Amino acid sequence: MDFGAGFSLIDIRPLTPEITMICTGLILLLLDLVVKKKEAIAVLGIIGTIVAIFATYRLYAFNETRSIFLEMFALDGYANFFKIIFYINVILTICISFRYMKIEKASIGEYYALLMFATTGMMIMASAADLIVLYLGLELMALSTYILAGLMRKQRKSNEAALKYFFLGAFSSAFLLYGISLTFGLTGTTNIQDIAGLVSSLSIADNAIMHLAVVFLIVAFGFKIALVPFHMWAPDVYEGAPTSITAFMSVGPKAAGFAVLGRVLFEAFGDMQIMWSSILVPLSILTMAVGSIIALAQTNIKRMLAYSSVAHAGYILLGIIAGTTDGLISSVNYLMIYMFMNMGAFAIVIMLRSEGFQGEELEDYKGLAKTNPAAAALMLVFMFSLTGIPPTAGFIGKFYVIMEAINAGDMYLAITAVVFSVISAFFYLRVVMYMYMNDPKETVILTKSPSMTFALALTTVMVLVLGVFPSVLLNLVRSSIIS
Amino acid sequence: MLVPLSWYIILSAVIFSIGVFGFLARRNLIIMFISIELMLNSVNISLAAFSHYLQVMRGQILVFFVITVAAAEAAIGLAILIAYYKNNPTIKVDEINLLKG
Amino acid sequence: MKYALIPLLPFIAFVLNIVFGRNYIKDRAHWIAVPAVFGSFVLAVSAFTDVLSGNVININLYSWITSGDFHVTVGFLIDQLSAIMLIVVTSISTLIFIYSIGYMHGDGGYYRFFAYLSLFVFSMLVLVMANNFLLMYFGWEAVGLCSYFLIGFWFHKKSAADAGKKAFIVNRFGDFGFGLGVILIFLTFGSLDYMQVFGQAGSLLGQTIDLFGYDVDLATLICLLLFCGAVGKSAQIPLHVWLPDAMEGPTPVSALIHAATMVTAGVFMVARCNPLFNMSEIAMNTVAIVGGVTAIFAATIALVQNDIKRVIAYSTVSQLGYMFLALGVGAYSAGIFHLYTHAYFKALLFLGSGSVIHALHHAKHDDEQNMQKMGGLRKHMPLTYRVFIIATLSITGIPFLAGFFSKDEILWRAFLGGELGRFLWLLGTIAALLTAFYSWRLIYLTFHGSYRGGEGQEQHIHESPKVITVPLMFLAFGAIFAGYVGIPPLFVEHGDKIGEFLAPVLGHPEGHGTHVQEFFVMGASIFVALAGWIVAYTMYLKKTDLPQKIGSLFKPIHTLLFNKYYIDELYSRSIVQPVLKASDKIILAFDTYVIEGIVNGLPNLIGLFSRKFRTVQTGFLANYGLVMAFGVLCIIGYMIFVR
Amino acid sequence: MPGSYIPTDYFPVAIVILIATLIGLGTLLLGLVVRPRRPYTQKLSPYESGNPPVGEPRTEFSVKFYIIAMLFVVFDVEAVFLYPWAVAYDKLGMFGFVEMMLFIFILLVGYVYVWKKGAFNWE
Repeated sequence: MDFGAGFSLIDIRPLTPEITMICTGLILLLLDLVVKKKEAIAVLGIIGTIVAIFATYRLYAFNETRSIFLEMFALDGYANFFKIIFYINVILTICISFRYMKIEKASIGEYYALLMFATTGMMIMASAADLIVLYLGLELMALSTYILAGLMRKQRKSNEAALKYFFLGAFSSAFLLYGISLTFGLTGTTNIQDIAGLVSSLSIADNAIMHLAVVFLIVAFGFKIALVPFHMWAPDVYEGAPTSITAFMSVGPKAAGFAVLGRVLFEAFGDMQIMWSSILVPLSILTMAVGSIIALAQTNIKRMLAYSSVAHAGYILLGIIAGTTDGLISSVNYLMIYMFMNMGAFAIVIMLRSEGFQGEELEDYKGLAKTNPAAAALMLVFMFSLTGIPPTAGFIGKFYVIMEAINAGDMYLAITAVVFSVISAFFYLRVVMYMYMNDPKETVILTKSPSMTFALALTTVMVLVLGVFPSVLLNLVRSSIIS
Repeated sequence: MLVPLSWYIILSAVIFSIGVFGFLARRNLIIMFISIELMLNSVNISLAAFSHYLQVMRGQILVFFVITVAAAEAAIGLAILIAYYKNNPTIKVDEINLLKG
Repeated sequence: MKYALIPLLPFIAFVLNIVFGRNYIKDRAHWIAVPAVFGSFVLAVSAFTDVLSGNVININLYSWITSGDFHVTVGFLIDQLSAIMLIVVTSISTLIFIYSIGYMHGDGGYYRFFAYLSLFVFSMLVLVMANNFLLMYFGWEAVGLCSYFLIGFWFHKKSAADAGKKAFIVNRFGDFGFGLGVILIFLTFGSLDYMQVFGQAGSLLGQTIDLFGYDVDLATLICLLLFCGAVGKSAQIPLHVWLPDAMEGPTPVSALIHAATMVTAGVFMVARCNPLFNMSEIAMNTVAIVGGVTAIFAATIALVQNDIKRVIAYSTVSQLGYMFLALGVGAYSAGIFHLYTHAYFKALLFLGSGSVIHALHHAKHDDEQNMQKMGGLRKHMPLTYRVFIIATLSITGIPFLAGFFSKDEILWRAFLGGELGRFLWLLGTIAALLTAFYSWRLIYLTFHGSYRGGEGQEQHIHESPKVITVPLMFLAFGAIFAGYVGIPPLFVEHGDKIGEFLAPVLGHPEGHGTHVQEFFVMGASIFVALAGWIVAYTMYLKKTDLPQKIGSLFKPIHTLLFNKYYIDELYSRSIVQPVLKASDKIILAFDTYVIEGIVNGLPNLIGLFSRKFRTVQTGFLANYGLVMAFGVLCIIGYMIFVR
Repeated sequence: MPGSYIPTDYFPVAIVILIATLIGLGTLLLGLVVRPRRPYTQKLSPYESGNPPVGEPRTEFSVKFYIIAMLFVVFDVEAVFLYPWAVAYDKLGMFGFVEMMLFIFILLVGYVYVWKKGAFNWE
């Protein structure tokens, strides 16, 4: 195997966004040693991300397909679209953590550096055209988020969250590796596109070992996107981790997990669609059920949102199960919308946290509309959107995935989704009811900052605009994926 | 002394299963951690065996990466354990359930 | 495409005011809102001229949702009907916005007021311009929401907050029906687009639907459901109770929303759906009867009310009744014509009363809306007095003012409408008599006689500032001349410009009568207008003790009318109280069983599972690993045994 | 040679390991056999430079050892990439060189970070 012929320095060009992010992370790490004002580091992190966005935008046409390093790393519309989700996710996370990390007394430069590294990991995952690269990206993301979850070293909850996340994460990545190893053993390659060709040319689509490999891969990705029964970490980790990280984790790794799930299942194992969708159907039903039902009994809003995030993974899965390009489009569309509404909801949760006030209990939301009408109104928008009430974006997201399930002939799946969607309304609207119909127990002082205002403005505007003009996003997704 | 591929794969599967069992059955975090390492290394065995059998380098490349990632994972895992241990004087997994429900 | 800006401009004003109002714009809110509505008005005029030159604009701006065969589009239809509505809405809005600068000056929620008002104008314009039922439904709900916000604008006042809630709840009944109607339309026609639905309206003939075992005529069902919405929104019997209470809102709101525009949405909607209503005789008759009965019913209540705004509110309900009467007898254009003239003179009445209230408020009057405590304001507020006279002449149907033409057209069309029509004509004419009486009563109590308010207030009463009076003059101009677009053919050949203009959308009314009949109808209405005037003049200016005597003579009737036929009490007793008010316990029960029931009760059932299931999440790492491994095993088992 | 995998190249290594083990064990066994055994209390006590022994012989290691060990593991294992790179250096050429410099640079940043954070300071 001749490496020399395959590589040249020009190959590095498509990697510019990732390199930018990594370099930003490294610079932040070093600056942390000398700079006292951590806000400066955060701002630099945002600037670095913007440079990376610019790189993604300018590099090639948005949906032009390129692959480098012996086709191990692909740059296409699919990857680019996911990268945009990750960029916005990390920027929003930084915006909502400014004041918060200070209150938690965890305002350290590493925090921002690790956010950069984790985002890079996700970007590599989205671009991975080879299972090796996929594994590396996944680990880069996972290792960074393990640390982020345990960032508040003095708090037992945070310790425990990191511990659980780490152990279960490592456990699941062993499954991923085993799946990769079996795939490699059967096909002799790790390249995702080549696997597809070999699966059909070697006619191993019905091979039991091949099925086992796919099962293991689904298990590992299912862990990242918190599919039941691989979701057990999610509630504990979401509750224990710093809230800004919970927000980050509830979107980034989930989206990255869907990115690789979509790419691997659609590209590598497209021929085995009947097999993997038959596995995903019960998983998706379970996920929606467990997420929506257990969320009802929660009293901690972070935990409730964790279960809600589990339930949403179930809805997003509907598009994947459909197995069509339109299905994939609807899932990706949902992910983008989900990011905005979820980040918005977490932003409000973070605003409630102030010196000496945890603000994580549902009870704390009682009478918020009287003490802080603006915040309550925004929370109402996000809760409506998470429930899926028009004209918010959440409705659009749900509408399309459910429509795709119907188009794919999974009528019962669509009905299940609607039923659990209605059930989920109970716990989302309970927050609204607490805010608007109860009297405040104590005056909640919100922790405001300009960056928080920006994050809230962006998420609210997007939730409403995408609810009214859904085709803008949908066309973007479509043009990205069909390329 | 011919060792067929299937032996390697069976060895790998057995070690992987031992790892899974260890992770599930043991109550000491360090042992659980070692079990995970066992699982990773079982994969390494199968990857190396496949790679040699198929005469494709990719498997071995992945082995390299797995080893390094496992090292990084070990470092982070230990760091998390130490941070945990500083606040909670136990590494018995049965005593860790502050977060539940 | 530029016409998309017509609703968009007020929307932009809303966004700017609501986002930046509190911290940056504050009391400069009108600098954003007024130019925005004025811009809409200019564009509306341009749209109108466009339509006048024969263009009908029907554009789909974009598809909101597209999935397979299922399309939901956002698009505008500007035809003759919506063009007239656009002119009415934007012109009145512009004037009222300007008026509000003066009226709301110094109010704590100044920016909020303009924000909501702009949002209302946006919603109303969407409702009017929509080219499909879903968008209209959106506008329909949105205007209701804005009205709710604006009625309860002074939310610290309990009566205002209650009135807001009442409007909201009463409208729920109507909107529920309307929503069902829209769904039924979609199920029947497979589309919500006006053009497609109305194009297939003919196919409704003879179709029936099985409803609880009865065969119900489909067209009748759809139309009655839609009409439910109109009854709620336009405050017709029996859902009229919210409108008088809605007067708790600021007066510009009463003028714009509860007189000129939103309440006429029901009329507009029925007119818009005329191809459907034409399919059902029963529905048409229902509309006509509800309208006619409301017209006379509300007028009788207005006779004895003392709150100046309530009198005008009941007058509005009554005039809306006229409009429905017209629609019901198939004279759609007459209904719209009256809608159009009514908007001017009724807005004028409200704003005039606002001017009076404003003046009294500044004079520290403690009961600033009670007419019994007014009197003699003529000399202090000559301009307001004059515009009031104009509006009153117009509403009572004195010849050659706006109200005369439109009301006469309605009564004439009713007269031609068979036996039912004759009956309705009689109701309408009697209502006209009552209208004349209570309108002049209002004038005499307020502006004539001597001041009956508190000591030392009178010298503080001054004419309102220019920013208030100038819009009044514009409206007065409208109240005089707006009717000249619909001169009866009796006077001028082809004088009924508006009817001809609207004919492509609304069709020509049926029925022809002789000139003699027409003169008779006209003469009758002029006669009752003058009669009502003279009676009021005698009772309230010449023999001021007469009302007292009559009141005590017909005490039961007076009490009945004064208490608005006890409708509120009836509802309260029969519907609200048994459920809500029987005791505090039931409120508590309502909270626990209805509200909590929706939010907690059913969830409690699921919550039971939930609490059971959540114990699976033990918090122990080993169990989590076990669940994961078990999951993997299950999937593998499923692969082996099931597939 | 499909079907089987015999790492013949590593036979010398195996032989070396075998011989080394045998020699180590052999000498120990030899000593055990030939040396005289006359134990008494003082002789059995642990040798602490002639002073009487203090405290438990088994003490917990400071957590600092773990930190150093962790850092060692991380930096040590990265050598795994240096070796194949060195072997294939001729083929990879400039590209490989730049890549490796980048790799080492990233490691260096980590090193500087750890150093400045004081992880190497014993106190």
